[in-house]
Amino acid sequence: MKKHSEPFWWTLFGAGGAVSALFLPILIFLTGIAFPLGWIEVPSYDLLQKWISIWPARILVFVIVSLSLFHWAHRFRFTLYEGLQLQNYHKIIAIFCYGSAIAVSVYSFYVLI
Amino acid sequence: MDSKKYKPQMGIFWWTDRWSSIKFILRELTSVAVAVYSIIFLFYVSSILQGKKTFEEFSESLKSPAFIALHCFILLCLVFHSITWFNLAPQAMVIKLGEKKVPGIVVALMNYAGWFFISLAILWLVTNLLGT
Amino acid sequence: MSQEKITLEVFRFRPEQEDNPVFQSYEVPLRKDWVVLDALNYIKDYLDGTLSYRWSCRMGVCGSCGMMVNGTPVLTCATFLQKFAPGPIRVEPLSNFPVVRDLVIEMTDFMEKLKKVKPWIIRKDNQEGPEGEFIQTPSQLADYKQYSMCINCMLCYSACPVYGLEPGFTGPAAIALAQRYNMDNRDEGQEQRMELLSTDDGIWQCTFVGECSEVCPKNVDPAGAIQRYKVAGATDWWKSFLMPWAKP
Amino acid sequence: MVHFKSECDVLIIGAGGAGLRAAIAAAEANPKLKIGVISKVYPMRSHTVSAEGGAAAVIKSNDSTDYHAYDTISGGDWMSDQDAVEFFVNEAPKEMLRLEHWGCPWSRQDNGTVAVRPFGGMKIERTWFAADKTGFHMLHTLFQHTLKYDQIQRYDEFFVTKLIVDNGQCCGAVAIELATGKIFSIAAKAVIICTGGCGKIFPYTTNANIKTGDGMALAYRAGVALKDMEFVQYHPTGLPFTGILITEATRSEGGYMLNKDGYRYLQDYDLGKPQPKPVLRSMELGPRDRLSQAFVKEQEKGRTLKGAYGDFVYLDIRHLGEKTINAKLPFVRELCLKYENIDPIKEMIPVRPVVHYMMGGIHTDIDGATSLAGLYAAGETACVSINGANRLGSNSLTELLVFGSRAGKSAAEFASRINSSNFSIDSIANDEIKKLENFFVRRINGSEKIVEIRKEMHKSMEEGAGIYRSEKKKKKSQSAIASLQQRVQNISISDHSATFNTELISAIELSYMLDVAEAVVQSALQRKESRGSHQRTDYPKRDDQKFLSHSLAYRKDLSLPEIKYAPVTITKWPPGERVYGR
Repeated sequence: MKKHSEPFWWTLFGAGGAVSALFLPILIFLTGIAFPLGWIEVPSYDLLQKWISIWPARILVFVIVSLSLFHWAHRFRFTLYEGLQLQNYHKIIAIFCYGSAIAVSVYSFYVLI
Repeated sequence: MDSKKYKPQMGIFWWTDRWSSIKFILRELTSVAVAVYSIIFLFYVSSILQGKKTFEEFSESLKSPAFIALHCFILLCLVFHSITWFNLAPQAMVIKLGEKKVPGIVVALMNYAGWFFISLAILWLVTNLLGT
Repeated sequence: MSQEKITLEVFRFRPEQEDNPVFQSYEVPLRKDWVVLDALNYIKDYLDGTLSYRWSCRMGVCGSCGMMVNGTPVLTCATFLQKFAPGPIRVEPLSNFPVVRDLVIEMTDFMEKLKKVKPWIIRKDNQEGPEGEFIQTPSQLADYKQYSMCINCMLCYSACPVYGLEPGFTGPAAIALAQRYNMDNRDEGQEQRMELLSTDDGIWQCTFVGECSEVCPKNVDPAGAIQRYKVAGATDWWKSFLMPWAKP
Repeated sequence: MVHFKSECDVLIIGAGGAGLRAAIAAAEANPKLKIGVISKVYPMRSHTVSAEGGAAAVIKSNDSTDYHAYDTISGGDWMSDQDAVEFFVNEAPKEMLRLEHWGCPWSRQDNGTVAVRPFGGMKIERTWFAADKTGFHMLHTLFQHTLKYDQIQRYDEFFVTKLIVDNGQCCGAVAIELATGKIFSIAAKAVIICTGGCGKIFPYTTNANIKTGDGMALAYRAGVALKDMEFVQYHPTGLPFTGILITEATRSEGGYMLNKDGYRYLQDYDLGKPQPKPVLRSMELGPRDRLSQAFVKEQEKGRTLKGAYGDFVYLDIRHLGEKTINAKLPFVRELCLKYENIDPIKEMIPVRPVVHYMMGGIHTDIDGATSLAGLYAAGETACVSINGANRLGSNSLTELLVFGSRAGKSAAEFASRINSSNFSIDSIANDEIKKLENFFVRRINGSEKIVEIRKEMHKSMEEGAGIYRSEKKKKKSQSAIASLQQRVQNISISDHSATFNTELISAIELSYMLDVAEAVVQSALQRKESRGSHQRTDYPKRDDQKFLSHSLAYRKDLSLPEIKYAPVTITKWPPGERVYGR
């Protein structure tokens, strides 16, 4: 079968879509709204530190962050093609989208692991 | 010799013509919210890793009204993302139990249930394990 | 007795007369049991014999009378006038296709795409099949039945912005048809079709706008067919990536 | 006007079920032949698509081809040629299996074998079905299968105006390409006409707009006889305004026909006694002609209902329940909801007899060959004849496979025998082009409107060639049609463009319809007996002494068609009484 990169990006997009749909709303509700407004008490720093020091937690964070980014990269790429009719620049757009996702993922890998 | 044909062109803002296309573009643009928040979340976690001081400073800055407003907006986008994502799931996922096809609504409900339990688990973790 | 009337604003394009389309208004009787197609036939018979459009069965199965009515692709034989009262009703040719004349669109591109996906039973041994019938249980029939209901009316192409922007895109009906054969237990051509459809013009261009399934008069759900195709395509890809030695 | 040229070995006119089946058969008979398929609509728009109920073929062990033959012959009131019927019933299962192998989604039994349902006039259930969209699935399966053959070349949306006949042989056709208005001559070694019937000569019909008898008229004009044209099948259950067909499967699943008093009136017409469950060859499962005739009798007794589009009775399927209706009759429900705004689960369906099928057609032999060398015909447009005086429900879909295939094979063999075409096609084509050109020019002065002539034709066909006929009414229709033939010469066409000129096509179709209508009326006038679908109030009995024979209508240029007769072939089943419900 002819090798084609599209299935690879689409898998990451799909996985990212699912992960972000499942995890991100509650996370943003906590870190972005409930904690800052004091609706829910922020766990102590020590506890958070303890949590994040365990490997599975860090891997989970990495997975959520990087897959979400790939979800964005793929979707945004097609939004630019269609919404703004930039199909002619498809190479540059693809490099920009997936490139950014890869770059931030590498950075998060460095930070977390 | 062939007679000429009229070739309609789609305008650059074609998606403003119909409510369904606007909804489509909005759905696609939620991916920006996903990316923005995943980066914020990455900073949040990395601030924990960088020490108590950094974390507290970062937490403090999140209290600014601008940040809260931004987060509210992103939350709205993310909820829209989750709902549209789960609603489309049954079309892509056809599950068969033996001879029978699982109805689409069941597949969608399974997704919603997953969303609900993950959210509840995280909430429970944060509130009940507080201080232990 | 004075009769209720409704106005139709009909898209006219006569290549021998004009460079750009115009709209022409016609007033027709508004009858309870009349569909948009009945109104067009009334115009053709009594008001203007030069109006051109396609139609045939008037029972929603031949697929020839698809048009844009007030901006939405519909079968005009299945769309009551009453729904749009007091009007006016705007009738245009299906969007995303070149227009030959008036409400008649050019559909050779669509016909080529149908052929491209090899919509026939492919057997690996090239033999036609068993002596008697193939065994196919009602459940196996149900696996593909929905995708076999397509009447080729092309409303889905007209609702698909991807097709509008990238005319090379194989498009909803043709991909659903490929899926119809893929999911038929008598067929063994999945591999051949996957190869055809994993190219640049195939399944990966679809961004799941979902409008194709919304407008489909026969509930074929081409959008779903394409997503399922993508899942299968991605699975094949990872299989051949992770286990290149294993024949799919 | 410029003359465009194209050529192929076998040219098939019409791309419905019969045409596509013929194309495949021809391609398989000789893969070297170039097969042309010409149609005024894209193949999947053909009217085969509208057939609902199913296709008959013996497959179950309790059935036999003799039973199928007997049902067909008695259904046809002994007018069928029995050698053709025997060939037909033997080929039917093979053809149906072939279609199964090509992917047709036949409805199945739990064990995965093909399911069958009963149909009107059948001794044993043998109708294969794909829910209630059998024709749709068959047509799409055939069409998709033809895409496999590169030697099949289609001329989509080409309208044939004339058969080219030279030296006593059919050697092509002249056609207009709709999209451009270009006129083509297409040379061929053999031509097969598969253009379907001509229900559109009547006002209320299940037939699509395209069914204007084009092929019948083309052959008729080329000197070939139209056979048994007086036999016109009314389907007892059409929707009143649109004529949309409500399939016989509603009755085989157990639907009731009720008059205005809610009474199952068929019991009064020698069709058996009402039972709660459907009984084969009885009551609602009687043959179509008898059911349509019973409607007229009820109407005369004032026991039908009055509606905006004439009288009607009810078809009641409410007692079948939502589950059965959704599983076995989904299209019926969809049609009622979308076109009549009623839900058959809760309401009764208003129905009336509507013209459905032409038993008659182009006179062919068992190979599909006509009297003109090189010209073949199959499907509804042809008359082999297996349908006799009344077609058995669900034989027509099978017929187009069996005889489509047979005609395709015969035509391919004929074409393979001919070395090169030594015909003066060009001069004949040029004549036709001049004629068309003339038509284009002269139309400006025309004063007759298409719609008026069409309406008058409808009126006189309904009056003179309806379910019950008489000498007086027929004579009136005959002169009406003759005068319309004159008037159509002076038709006015307002559309002057070459691009997709549907008005021009309608005008030519109208002239085709008048030719066919003339043959129907004349054949009916001369058959002084009642048989099957041909019922005369002035001759109410069947007359085997004088009329156990096929009528053959030959076109005459300036006078009425000439009717000749040919014997009916009887092999095993001597004419008997048609018995239903006892």
